[in-house]
Amino acid sequence: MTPILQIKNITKRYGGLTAVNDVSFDVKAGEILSVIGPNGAGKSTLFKLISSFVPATSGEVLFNGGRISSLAPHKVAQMGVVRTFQETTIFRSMTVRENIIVSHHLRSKASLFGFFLGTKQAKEDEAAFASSADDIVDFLGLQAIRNELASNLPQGHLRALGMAIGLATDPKVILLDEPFAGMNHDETMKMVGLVRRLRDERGVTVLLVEHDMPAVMKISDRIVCINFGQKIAEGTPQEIRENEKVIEAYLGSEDAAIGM
Amino acid sequence: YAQNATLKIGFVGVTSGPAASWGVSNQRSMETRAAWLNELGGVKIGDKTYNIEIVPFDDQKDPKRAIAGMEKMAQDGVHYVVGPNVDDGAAAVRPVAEQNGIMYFPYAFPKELFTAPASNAILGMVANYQSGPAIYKFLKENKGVKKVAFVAANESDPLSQRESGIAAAEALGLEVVSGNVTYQVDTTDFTPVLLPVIQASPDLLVLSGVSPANAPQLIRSARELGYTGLISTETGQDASVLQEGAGELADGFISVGGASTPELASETMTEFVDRYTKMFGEYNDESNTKVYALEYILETLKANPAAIENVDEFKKTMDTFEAANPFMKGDAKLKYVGMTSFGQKRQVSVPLVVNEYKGGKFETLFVGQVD
Amino acid sequence: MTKILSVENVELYYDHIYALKGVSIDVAEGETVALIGANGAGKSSILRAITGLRGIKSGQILYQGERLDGTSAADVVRKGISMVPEGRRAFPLMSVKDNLLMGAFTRSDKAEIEQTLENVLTRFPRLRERYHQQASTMSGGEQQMMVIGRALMARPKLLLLDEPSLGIAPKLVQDIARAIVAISRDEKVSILLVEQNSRMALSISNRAYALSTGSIALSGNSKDLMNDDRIKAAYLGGEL
Amino acid sequence: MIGKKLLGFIAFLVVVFVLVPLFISATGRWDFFYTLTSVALLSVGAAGVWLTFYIGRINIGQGAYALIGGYVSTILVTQANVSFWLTLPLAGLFCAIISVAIGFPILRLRGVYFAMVTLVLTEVARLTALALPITNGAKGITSIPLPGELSIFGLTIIPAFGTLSNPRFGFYIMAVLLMIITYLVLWRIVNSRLGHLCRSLQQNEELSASIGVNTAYLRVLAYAISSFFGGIAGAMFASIAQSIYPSSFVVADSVNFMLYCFLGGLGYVFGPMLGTLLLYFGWDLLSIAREYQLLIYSGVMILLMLVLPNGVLSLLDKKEGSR
Amino acid sequence: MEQIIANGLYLGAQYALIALGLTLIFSLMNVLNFAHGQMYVFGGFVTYTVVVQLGLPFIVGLFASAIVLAVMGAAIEKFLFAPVVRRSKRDESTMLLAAGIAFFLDAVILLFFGEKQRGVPKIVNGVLNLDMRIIMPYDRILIGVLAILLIVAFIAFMHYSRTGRAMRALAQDKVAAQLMGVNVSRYSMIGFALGAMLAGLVGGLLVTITGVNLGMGGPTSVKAFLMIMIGGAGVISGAIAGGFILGMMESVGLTVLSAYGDITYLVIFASLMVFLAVRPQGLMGKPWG
Ligand SMILES: Nc1ncnc2c1ncn2[C@@H]1O[C@H](COP(=O)(O)OP(=O)(O)OP(=O)(O)O)[C@@H](O)[C@H]1O
Ligand SMILES: Nc1ncnc2c1ncn2[C@@H]1O[C@H](COP(=O)(O)OP(=O)(O)OP(=O)(O)O)[C@@H](O)[C@H]1O
Ligand SMILES: [Mg+2]
Ligand SMILES: [Mg+2]
Repeated sequence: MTPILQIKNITKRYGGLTAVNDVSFDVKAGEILSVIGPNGAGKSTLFKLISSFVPATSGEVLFNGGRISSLAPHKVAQMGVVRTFQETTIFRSMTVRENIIVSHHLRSKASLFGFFLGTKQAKEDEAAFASSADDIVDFLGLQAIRNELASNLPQGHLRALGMAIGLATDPKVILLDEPFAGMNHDETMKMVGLVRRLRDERGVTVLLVEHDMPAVMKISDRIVCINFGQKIAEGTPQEIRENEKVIEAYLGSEDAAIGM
Repeated sequence: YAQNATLKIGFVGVTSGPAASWGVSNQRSMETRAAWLNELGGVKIGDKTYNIEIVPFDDQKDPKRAIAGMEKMAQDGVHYVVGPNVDDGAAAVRPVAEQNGIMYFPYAFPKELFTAPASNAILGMVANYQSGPAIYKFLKENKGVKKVAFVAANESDPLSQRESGIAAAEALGLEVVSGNVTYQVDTTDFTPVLLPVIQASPDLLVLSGVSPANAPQLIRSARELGYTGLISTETGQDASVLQEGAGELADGFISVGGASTPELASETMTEFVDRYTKMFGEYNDESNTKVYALEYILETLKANPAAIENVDEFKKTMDTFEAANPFMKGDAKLKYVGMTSFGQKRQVSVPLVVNEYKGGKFETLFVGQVD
Repeated sequence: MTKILSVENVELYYDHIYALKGVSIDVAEGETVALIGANGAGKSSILRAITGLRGIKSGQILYQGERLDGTSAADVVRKGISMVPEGRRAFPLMSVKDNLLMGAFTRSDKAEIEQTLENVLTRFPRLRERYHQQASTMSGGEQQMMVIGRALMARPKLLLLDEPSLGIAPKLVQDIARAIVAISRDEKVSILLVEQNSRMALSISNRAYALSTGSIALSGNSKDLMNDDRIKAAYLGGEL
Repeated sequence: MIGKKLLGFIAFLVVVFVLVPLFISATGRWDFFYTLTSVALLSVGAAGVWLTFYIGRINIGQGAYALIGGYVSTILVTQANVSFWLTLPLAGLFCAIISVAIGFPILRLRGVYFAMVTLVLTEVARLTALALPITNGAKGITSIPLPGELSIFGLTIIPAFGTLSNPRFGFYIMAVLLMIITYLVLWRIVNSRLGHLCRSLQQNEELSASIGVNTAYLRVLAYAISSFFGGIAGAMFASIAQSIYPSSFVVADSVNFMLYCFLGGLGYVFGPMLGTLLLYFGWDLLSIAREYQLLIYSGVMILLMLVLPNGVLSLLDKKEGSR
Repeated sequence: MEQIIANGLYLGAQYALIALGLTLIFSLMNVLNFAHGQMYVFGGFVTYTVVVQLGLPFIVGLFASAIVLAVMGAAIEKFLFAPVVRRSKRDESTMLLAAGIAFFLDAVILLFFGEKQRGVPKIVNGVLNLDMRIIMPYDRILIGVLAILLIVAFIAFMHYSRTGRAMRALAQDKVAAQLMGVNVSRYSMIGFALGAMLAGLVGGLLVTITGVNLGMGGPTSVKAFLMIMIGGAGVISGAIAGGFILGMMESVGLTVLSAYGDITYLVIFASLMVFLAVRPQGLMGKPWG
């Protein structure tokens, strides 16, 4: 079967600096693939390219064999490729539940005007969104804070909410940018479990960027490591852990220690 | 004089914000005159004596506000209002004025305000399409003017005054060498504005509807560009402003003024100027014309006391009304005119005094009459 | 050795986020102390608390024996504490020169400033080459050196470094590490070094604290910690 | 909950359609009719500005659309003698269309940049009106006939204003009606999905794109609706003044529309309505202060800003956390 | 042709000076100072009062304007903007404040200085006339030169003085600036004062040529906004570029387009809108910070 995502020689330049440099890899349907690399390596940029939030300088991204780079972001989202943000990005002055409900936009059958008039269809949609939102709340264990204003949430919860927003769009592929950042160990492990269930129960393919090695090693089927915009390694957690290049680039090399 | 009844006269115009100068001199001349009359014991109309009370309303040069102002006047039972100061305001208040039987004296020139069916507006000064031709004619005959150029601010009133000015000039067989150069009111340097105009080498440069603020700068730039011909305008100007703004470069500048040049001003006028200056610190020559409206209202009411509550009476009286003009020497008369321009008497007959600026003050060039 | 800085069970909040849960650390005169921990552990928060960029909820901070908490950031600098903030924060539209001079903002004596400037330029020859270049056009490594130099321009007694290796190529990381060592040796400054690259941090510091979600998990002599399995594990995929 | 809202609404209707007229005829303050008419119409325009704020844009261009709307209606009435009541929606529509054309490029701008472009737009509108022949340039268009009667299948819905003993009352009723409809629409938008999406746009355009919202389309839509409101407000004013000039709506008006929103509170649907009422009436009441009118007026405005930086309605927040 | 350029330069110089103050304030506190034009007018009236009413030399008037406006600016920042910026949910809210201040100054100016146009007599007489190719009165040249000198002085100040550096730092990165020991609130105030002072100085300079009246405030603000939008808000070089560009556009536009009647400014404004639509962040691109 063809991979659900194919990244082909994608490159992104910002003026002089090349944030992503000729990166290629495939993502199989239903796998969890992590992208690791030092700060500034180009991970987030890579995600922006896949979700076509920024136009690629060269190269392309295929989704189920069809080209999605150079489509408008909302189009890509409609097709089912949805990203969450590195900085905890949520609608700050909405409650958790409102955040999730509004994010159901893509599922609405009624037109905007229909919603304005409050047609039957619109009412049905709203009802559907509400119940689905509650499912997501339960799924992520956010019941306690469903009616909190998002701006009042602690870091960990913001991450979860960010994912909830992603889920609400009913994605086929979800790109999570540092979903565990700012979470303590237990939170992280809980989240790891959720991401797994996301894949197992909802059949969502997961791509994630993360600095938290333990989590990455635990969760990933495969790992891609990039440095200075280039892919330097790809493989199972085991392979990556032993890969010299990775240790050199990301984990600080031995002689850096001995050097003094 | 407590026992006197009070007669309310309204003023609706702009007395604050950027355009304040339009209305301030207006309101102040009314207040000066009112205070003066009250001090003399009030005004005897019919068998009653009244203290004059001025009811001002600041419309911020916004026609929508002007309507509200007129409504307020109607509310306060005011039947005689001075203002508004600009075309759009004057046009906007018309429905209200006619609805509520209010006579008003706008300082705006659109003819439809004064021609039938309109009947409540009275032009409080000489319109540029009346003074213009007179001035051009005079200059054509006495100064040999052949080629005329017009400049105007990029605003309603000046532009429409320019159009009528051009028409008048052409009617006189003058050649209009430049007629479509405009400037923004906030222009800080008129050299680029005037450059093309001067290059058309006219021998008369008309500043259509120029505000006292812009006049000195325009004159100055024109002269500095080496222009030697005549410069004139049909709007009232202020000598001290010209003095400060353009100095001797303003000499020879021709403008329309009220009756306060030494040759014409009566004692009453000189005293009025003194009182005004005492009350508000500084006189404003624009008031020379603006002092008249109130005078006309009161004199006409004296002539027909019934008009106090009923403007139809006022209208009747207008056709025959005549009274002495206190502000001018000699036997000048206050009467209503405008037959030629409007087909009905809907204009106060202020002398068409054409002044020439010289060394800090105005000298009368000639005095005309509007009929 | 006398303490130059001691942070005593400090608690710090960001609105609802409980970032520091009673942290205590101290730095002695002339010593280099490392502070390691994962993203969001609270490392930067500690520095923000010290420099007064962020008020603390409870606890206290002592600098040379006197209360420091509650002092405004500007005054903290005057007291002799300089910080190299997270993510460099060079002044992008200023030349290297101006960036460095900003570092000496709190000082007035021209001659002495010139002197320090000279020292910094000799320490980082790269900056002399780029003296008039606009900061934003320099590579991350160069910028990092520049902001360290900028901090030195204030002639601090205590230098706070927040992740100087962040987003920097391994080779450059070594240069910077050397620079830090040299600085603590020549300038007689005490250094509090926050790092993700724990290996580097441990190798150049005397003592170290490991921070985990807002509280100290481990502390001790750097050499020992270096060989501590838990530390190893934590950063190569074990668990803390 | 709904019941409470409904009661409030009915109460409002009673006030504006019964109590206010009664009060006026009782006290004989007939001038209030026009004052309230202006407030109603201005708050219609302000509602539009508020909607653009709602998608996170500072709109200082509403005066332009009011002017355009005024001219469209006037020209249709005077030159094609279309019924005024028909020109009202047409004026709005025309503005909406124009605003789509203008909006597409400029809505990409944010913050002060958008604010400034819209400010310039007001000036452009004025200068265009001065330059075009159809607008009769500087002379403006005067002696516009009062609205004629509106009848469907012979039965009269609105009598010809010319025949009314008191057109002011007619205009009052129409203006208030417009205002109510406008705010119902606004309220509906805000409380329907459309509004939620607008808010999502205001809070984070990137994120709303990532949940599949066509942000560009939504922005233009909101802006078009906003301009529609501006257009009809302008049309009504032109017909009340029975005249229109290029200077009928200027930069000052655009700024005022914006101020009404700020003063009322950007976070509240009825903010602009209250803001308009306060500022407009405030000015009228202060006319007793004569030459100090503007001084006091602006002084109070500054004080309000210091005490309630988030608008008058933010007083409510202290009590219940209402939005 | 030369004439057009000369006019453009003269206009540009004074415009740039106005825009500089505005952009400085904007870059430091992200406040769009609606009252900038009124400050400019106020400065003009102060100079007028000192020179014409009190009969003191022109230069004294200039200094008076500078000082009065600087003090006014400082006060406005400290007591009005700073608190509101601190407490309001959305930073646009400062716009209401700024507009309020603009109205307030309008009122104050009317009460203090009256409704009339004011002007200071020419400080130097005579006109430079290169056989009708360039005609420039000497006082205009003098003012133009002074304006350019002021611009240069300002740039020098921002680049080489300690205070100037601090303000640039503040505009580029508040936190980092604090870490260098810069007292944010103090320098925001200084910045605002400086911006207001510039406005006042231009007013003082132009009162000898253009004169001043309270009507000029609002339109001047709008023009100043245009300039910083053209150049890129918050960027000094942008403000200067914007000023000179607008000056040139007016000078050229008025000459070239005058043939086509009243559309000169329509064309200028419309083309500016188009320009901003295609280049949203203005010429000099990235705003500070
Ligand atoms: N809009 C932009 N303009 C210029 N350069 C950019 C832009 N966005 C990112 N970059 C540069 O591209 C490089 C990669 O950035 P990116 O955010 O992808 O790194 P990352 O791998 O996500 O780092 P981190 O782990 O810190 O998130 C960095 O050097 C960054 O400075
Ligand atoms: N300005 C802020 N507002 C809200 N939360 C914040 C803010 N700054 C930090 N936090 C949160 O406080 C916690 C500690 O942040 P801090 O920056 O100290 O972590 P850190 O150890 O420096 O992480 P990193 O290694 O990524 O710099 C994190 O959960 C972070 O999300
Ligand atoms: Mg990233
Ligand atoms: Mg940190």
